Amino acid sequence: MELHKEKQLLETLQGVFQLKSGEIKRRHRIEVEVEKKDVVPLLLFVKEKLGYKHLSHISCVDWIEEGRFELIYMPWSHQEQILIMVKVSIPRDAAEMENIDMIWRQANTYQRELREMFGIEFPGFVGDYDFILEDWEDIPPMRRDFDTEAYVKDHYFERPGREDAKDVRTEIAKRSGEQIPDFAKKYSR
Amino acid sequence: MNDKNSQKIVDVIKNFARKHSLFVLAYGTGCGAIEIPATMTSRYDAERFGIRGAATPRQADVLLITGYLSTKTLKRVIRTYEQMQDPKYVIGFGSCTINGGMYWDSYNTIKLLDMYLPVDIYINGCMPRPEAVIEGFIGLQKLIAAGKAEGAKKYKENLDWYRANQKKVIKNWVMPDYNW
Amino acid sequence: MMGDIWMTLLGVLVTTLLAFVTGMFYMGASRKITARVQNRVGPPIYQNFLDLIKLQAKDTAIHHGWMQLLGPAFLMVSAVGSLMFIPVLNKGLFFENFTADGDIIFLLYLMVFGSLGMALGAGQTGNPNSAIGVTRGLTQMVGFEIPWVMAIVALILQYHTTNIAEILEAQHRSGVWSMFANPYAFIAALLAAFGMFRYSPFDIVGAPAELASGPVSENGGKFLGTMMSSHAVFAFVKLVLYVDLFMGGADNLVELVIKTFGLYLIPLTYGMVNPRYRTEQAVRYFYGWPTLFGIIAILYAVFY
Amino acid sequence: MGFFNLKGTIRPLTGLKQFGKVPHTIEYPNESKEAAPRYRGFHFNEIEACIGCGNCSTICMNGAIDMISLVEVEGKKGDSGLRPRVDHGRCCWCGLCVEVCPTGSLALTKEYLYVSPDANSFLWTPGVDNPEGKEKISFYSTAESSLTDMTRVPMRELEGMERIKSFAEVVLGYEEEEARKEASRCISCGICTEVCPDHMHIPEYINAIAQADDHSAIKIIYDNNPLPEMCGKVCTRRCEDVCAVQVRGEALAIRWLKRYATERAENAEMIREIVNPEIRESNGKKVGIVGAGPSGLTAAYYLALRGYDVTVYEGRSKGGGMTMYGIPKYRLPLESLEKQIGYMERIGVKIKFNTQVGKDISFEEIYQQYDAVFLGIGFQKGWKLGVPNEEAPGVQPAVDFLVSVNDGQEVKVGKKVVVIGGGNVAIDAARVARRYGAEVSILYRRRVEDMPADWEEIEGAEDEGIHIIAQAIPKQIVVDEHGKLKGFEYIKARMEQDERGGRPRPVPIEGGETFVPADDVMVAIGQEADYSFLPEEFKKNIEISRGRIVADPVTFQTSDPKIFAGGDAVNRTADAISAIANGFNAVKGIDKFLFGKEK
Amino acid sequence: MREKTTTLYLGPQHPGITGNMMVKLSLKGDTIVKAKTEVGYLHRAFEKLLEKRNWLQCFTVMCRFCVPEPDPMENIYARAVEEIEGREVPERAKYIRTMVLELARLQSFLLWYAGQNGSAGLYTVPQWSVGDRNYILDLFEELTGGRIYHMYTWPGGVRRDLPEGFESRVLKVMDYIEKRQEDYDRMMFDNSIFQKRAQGVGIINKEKAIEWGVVGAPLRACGVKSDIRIDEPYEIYDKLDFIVPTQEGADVWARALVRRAEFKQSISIIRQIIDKMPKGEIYNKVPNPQKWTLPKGNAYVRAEAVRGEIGMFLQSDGGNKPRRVHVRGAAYVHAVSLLEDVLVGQNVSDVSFIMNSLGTCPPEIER
Repeated sequence: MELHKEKQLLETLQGVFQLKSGEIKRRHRIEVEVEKKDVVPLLLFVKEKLGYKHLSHISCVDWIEEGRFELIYMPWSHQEQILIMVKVSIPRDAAEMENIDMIWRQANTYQRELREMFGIEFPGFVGDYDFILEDWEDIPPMRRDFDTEAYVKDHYFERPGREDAKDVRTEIAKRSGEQIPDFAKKYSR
Repeated sequence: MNDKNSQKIVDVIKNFARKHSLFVLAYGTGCGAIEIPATMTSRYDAERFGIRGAATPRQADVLLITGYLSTKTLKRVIRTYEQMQDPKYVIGFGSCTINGGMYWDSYNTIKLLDMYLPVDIYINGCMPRPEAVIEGFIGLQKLIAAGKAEGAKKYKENLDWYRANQKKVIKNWVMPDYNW
Repeated sequence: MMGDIWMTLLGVLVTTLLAFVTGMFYMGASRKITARVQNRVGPPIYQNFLDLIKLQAKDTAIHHGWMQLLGPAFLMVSAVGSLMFIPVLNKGLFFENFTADGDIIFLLYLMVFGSLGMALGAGQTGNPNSAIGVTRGLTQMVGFEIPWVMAIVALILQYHTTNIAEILEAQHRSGVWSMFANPYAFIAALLAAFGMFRYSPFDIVGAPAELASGPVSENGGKFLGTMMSSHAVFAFVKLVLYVDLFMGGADNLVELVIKTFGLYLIPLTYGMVNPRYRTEQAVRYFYGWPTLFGIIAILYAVFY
Repeated sequence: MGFFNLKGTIRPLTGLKQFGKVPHTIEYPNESKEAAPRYRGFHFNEIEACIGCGNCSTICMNGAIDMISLVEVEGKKGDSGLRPRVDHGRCCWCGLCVEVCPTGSLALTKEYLYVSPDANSFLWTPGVDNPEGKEKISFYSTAESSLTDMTRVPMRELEGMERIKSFAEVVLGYEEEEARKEASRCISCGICTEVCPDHMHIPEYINAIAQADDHSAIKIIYDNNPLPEMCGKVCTRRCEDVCAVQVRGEALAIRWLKRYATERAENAEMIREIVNPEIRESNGKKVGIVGAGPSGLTAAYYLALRGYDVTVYEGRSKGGGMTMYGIPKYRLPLESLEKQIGYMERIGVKIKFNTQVGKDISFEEIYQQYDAVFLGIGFQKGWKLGVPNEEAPGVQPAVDFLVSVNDGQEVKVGKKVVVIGGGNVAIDAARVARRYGAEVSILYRRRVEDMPADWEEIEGAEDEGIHIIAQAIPKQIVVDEHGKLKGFEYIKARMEQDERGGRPRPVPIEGGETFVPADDVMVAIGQEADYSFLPEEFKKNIEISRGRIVADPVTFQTSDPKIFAGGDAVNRTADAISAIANGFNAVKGIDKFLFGKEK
Repeated sequence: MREKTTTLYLGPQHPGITGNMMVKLSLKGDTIVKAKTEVGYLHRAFEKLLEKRNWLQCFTVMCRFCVPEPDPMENIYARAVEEIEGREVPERAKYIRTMVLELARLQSFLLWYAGQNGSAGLYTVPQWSVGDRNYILDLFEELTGGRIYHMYTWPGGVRRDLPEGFESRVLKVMDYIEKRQEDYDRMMFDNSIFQKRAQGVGIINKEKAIEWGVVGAPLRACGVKSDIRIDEPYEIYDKLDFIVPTQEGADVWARALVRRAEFKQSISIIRQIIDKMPKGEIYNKVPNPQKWTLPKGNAYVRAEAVRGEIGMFLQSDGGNKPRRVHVRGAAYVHAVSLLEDVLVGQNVSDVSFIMNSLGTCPPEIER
């Protein structure tokens, strides 16, 4: 009984679409991964046919090592009480994704943010470029290769008076004459 | 009367009135703004000290910077500050105004408020309790009574320096000149 | 002759000062009372004086034109001017001023004059908040003027005079205050007074939550100070006018204070417990019950 | 709504009744409500209790806490001498610094008021700048609530009665899971490294273990210790005495973690693959080393890595010195030593076993043959007790007993054995004797808690049924008329406080003579070096004081510039890790001596 | 009527704006013909910062996401971490957490009372309700050591156990607040002027609400019975007895009624919790925070705040820091595009009124 509805939904989706993976995470949650071309049909299908009317969230993860962005769409059904996490990977450079703000109006806001923070373009999508940031010139800040600390050092001031801070580990090493080899340093805190 | 440390009797009266009538600009620039209602309302009632809200910068005496300032807000805050009329005071509220606070490595907030605006007094805390806020106002009152709250004068005198700092973070500078 | 002028000037000065001080203390008291209702201590009763000194001590380094400078002055002139034509006490010596010529219709114009000057001044600041505030103010004025004028017309009809002093006189002669002689007129005027004092629910003009502070948005420092003092005087003017018209005036200062303050409490307390109307709701309100009472008052005056 | 909403007009007016109520305003500053008993206000740090581990500074995500030196505080062992200073322009009063403080010295107080026109005045040191904060402490951590894990992952061991059946290793070592868990308790302060004679990179290799990177851990360990597996099993681990966690809880099992890491390399070849050290090209210099003990081997290993041609002379058949022959096999199995020595040989260290200097090869020859000589001869001769009848058969130094057992010689152990002494050697001898089926008693002058042996060893001995007689001053060895050993007589003692402030001294109780029967008496009250191999002229050249070779504490050069020395024969602490440290430092000394500078 | 429109900038410095954001209004007379929101004044780049903080350090940041109601954020972070790691939470901790959530709801409701009335010009209720809110904050201070930023609910449980006699003090405050509710009722719900202001204003009908992803009280005010606490019960909500109030009006008034009913429900929930509170552990301790790693995986966890559904997407890459934390605030949907749409055709006087009823909270939008 427990996960009956979830199982049924997963089976339905598997029947209609080619899922790269599908998993019941727990009650109220299933996670599927699809190809980019299947995203819009799948979202339309769950919304129109299955009643997943409420778009809870759109998130994005930057897997910089693998050169891809992972977008996660999360529609929720008020009736079924299941949230589907639809994962899709898109290449990181020249990132582009289909616009879905005609399916869900609030996707507009999410897409504005994704465009600004990750630099993902949504062709055919209308919305101001400046959303949260103003006159931003650097790379989109939520990308993992954007180094916020370096940016802070470049642009802002730091209050002086803290230069006498010492690191406990190096202080002790200095006192005892210990030489920490370079390869060990990455394991220092 | 030539003694610089003693104030003229007129100044004493003026400063006494200033000290007991602080109009605070209602501008919640950061999360510290949540303790302002608590300070202003019945439980702590800052109006006992003549502290009350002012809706527009023209009427305000005190600009509370309630915490962090994003660069986008900084631009508006500078504009707001410059619209205020002398004598005007700035209170830095919480850790973030002193040295960045918990946003010390954020790319979008300024760290040292006194590089951009002249701060008369800082209140420590994250966020400061209403008692601390009142304590801050009392501190400001003391400064005013002593005639030492001269942030606005400092700002006018070092305008170039402040401008240079401000322009360092605000890229698109379209603002009228400050000429009073 | 010279002595008369000096005497008159002294009278003007003393009256204005009285109006100002009383008005300021009333405002202070109102803040204190409001505070108590709101479960808090509130500022000292003389707080407004401190505010005023502070505002006057503030720099006013910028203005948007002569009209803005004149606005508060207009308001002040209108307030003091109105005061001159209203008998403060029934048998006052100093405070008679020009009350002999206190024509109520003239007074109506004089009182509006200040608001219009204010409006022009605010209009020149170029602040959209001020502009919208002014529009609202004028709209609302049109609203409360109707029952107010109706009430006055009723009085005029009832006592067959437009002179305030004579209306006062008539009340004394009959021994019945007009608020009992024509209660409908009093109610209509009182309801209109809610609008006149601009406390809630009719404070949309300067509603901070929508318009910053409306017409005064751009006015700080001395402007605001002047406005504050003229408001104090104006409040006193209105209160005395009500007392004169409907409550038979006052024989001495104590009676005056009791009557005016009692009257003052009505819009104040009503304002404390009510949110504000939107402009059109306010106007609709004034065209409702108050106007109805106004009509009844006129009919009553005519047929009684 | 209707025509006229009477209720809607009148009801709000009833709210005016609040006018009559007393305002609930707190008229601060005339009256003030005290902050809650748990309030998170400004910091307070008890300067004396703080050990300057810097964990607060690490956890602070605002970078608000700096560790700074203070005039009042001097660094010592187990105390970095640094104290936290808080930048209140950064602090967010989350109190995580309190939650992770291992000593509990850092706390938050009820104080929350600080107003100043000076932006630079928000940087202050808790405890120093607010000494009054002590009375106002509100938010503190207890050992239970602390985020520092105070309990050690228990080490699995053989059962006491199971142990005495064989020489199988008692300690079983951590499983991977356990090791990760234990390693993750480390707060990486590094205070331990100072007391380690060898200054091993403890936080770094523990971190590597915690991150499941055992190979890196091994690599880091071998950076300055070529015999880590031996250390991982028998080290005196002074590091654990100063561990920051030990202040309120159980110290990190640093030794066991090292043991875990080194055991990941199963054989000598694997060690070589993992460590994969950089061996410099031969520099043409030759160094001779006397004694394949820890100090000798260490010197040999690092000299070899630096391109020296190294030869070690060892009188016995196996390497390891006293760690091989002095430590019983249930603590340090043969394989683990052989593995490490095998690895050294792979690196290029030549070891000549069964070559006793002074007998098989003369010291002069070595002296002439090599550019520098390192003496790692150790302490091998047991001290005499100095009581009557010490020459009786059955009385022997415990060291000799251990050596013969470890050398695989046949030993005969009587039914009742008395071991005299309280050090590790005494316990070792006792436990070995126990494994031969004897009933063993240990006699010690002072109290049990004063015994210099490891407490684990003492507990282990008690588990195995060894009887410890404390506060017993040896009087004499009792023999029968044939000179055959009968037993041992001691005097019961009471402890008396030393007037000069030293540790309590045992004072004999009058009439407290007691006799214990014994078939064997082993004396383990200390050892000394045997310099008989040294020719007379060297004995003159090399300064020897109180039985120890005098060597430079940094370079370990003796008064003969060509001769370096290390190990037990040089330093007073007399443990393996000190010996390793001597060897490691002597390498630098030799480098300096031969090339004028360290390479 | 004139064709020319006036442009009015509401904010960022404006007493009527909740928080720090801007609405650019085009007006025809008093009627809004176009509204454009501008946010980003409070962008602190939390989600970027969280990528640099380890799992435990992150928890202290959570409460800063939305200042008026910080606890649900702490809660969803804790639950997301627990879901990824599979960490069990002791029963008592769950009860305490739920109590904290409900107390947070109460104080947030009181703030909402203040905002809703303040924007309507009824300044007495804010003075009362924000003053009364201090009593709840005092409870929080006693329990957590902080007035606003509690930093109390953390992965594995809660930070400290209830102080001695805390339950009775909670109950006392509940009684007080319940009594005060009558006072608010007098001024607000029984007030004919307030009713006139609120009725028929800011209507979001049912179809539109679902279409636009409206959540929380605005959704319930148009008759949809949706509440995360019931739909997807977390902590111990499935063991509690409470109803989800709905209304049909779909306007500001209906939302106010829904919130009023919820306010009462929260008081009753807190009483139930105190009644049922079990004894036992409060904390399943996490390992040394420096070395605490989570397995690779993700979780999306939601909770019901006063403003509506809030959610947190948490992605772990197996390290000791999050790969991505993404917060979905209720205001994110309400106060940007929906607000632009709702405001059209409304009176300019009602902007702040409507914003308050939609639960606008700019720090949550920009993070």
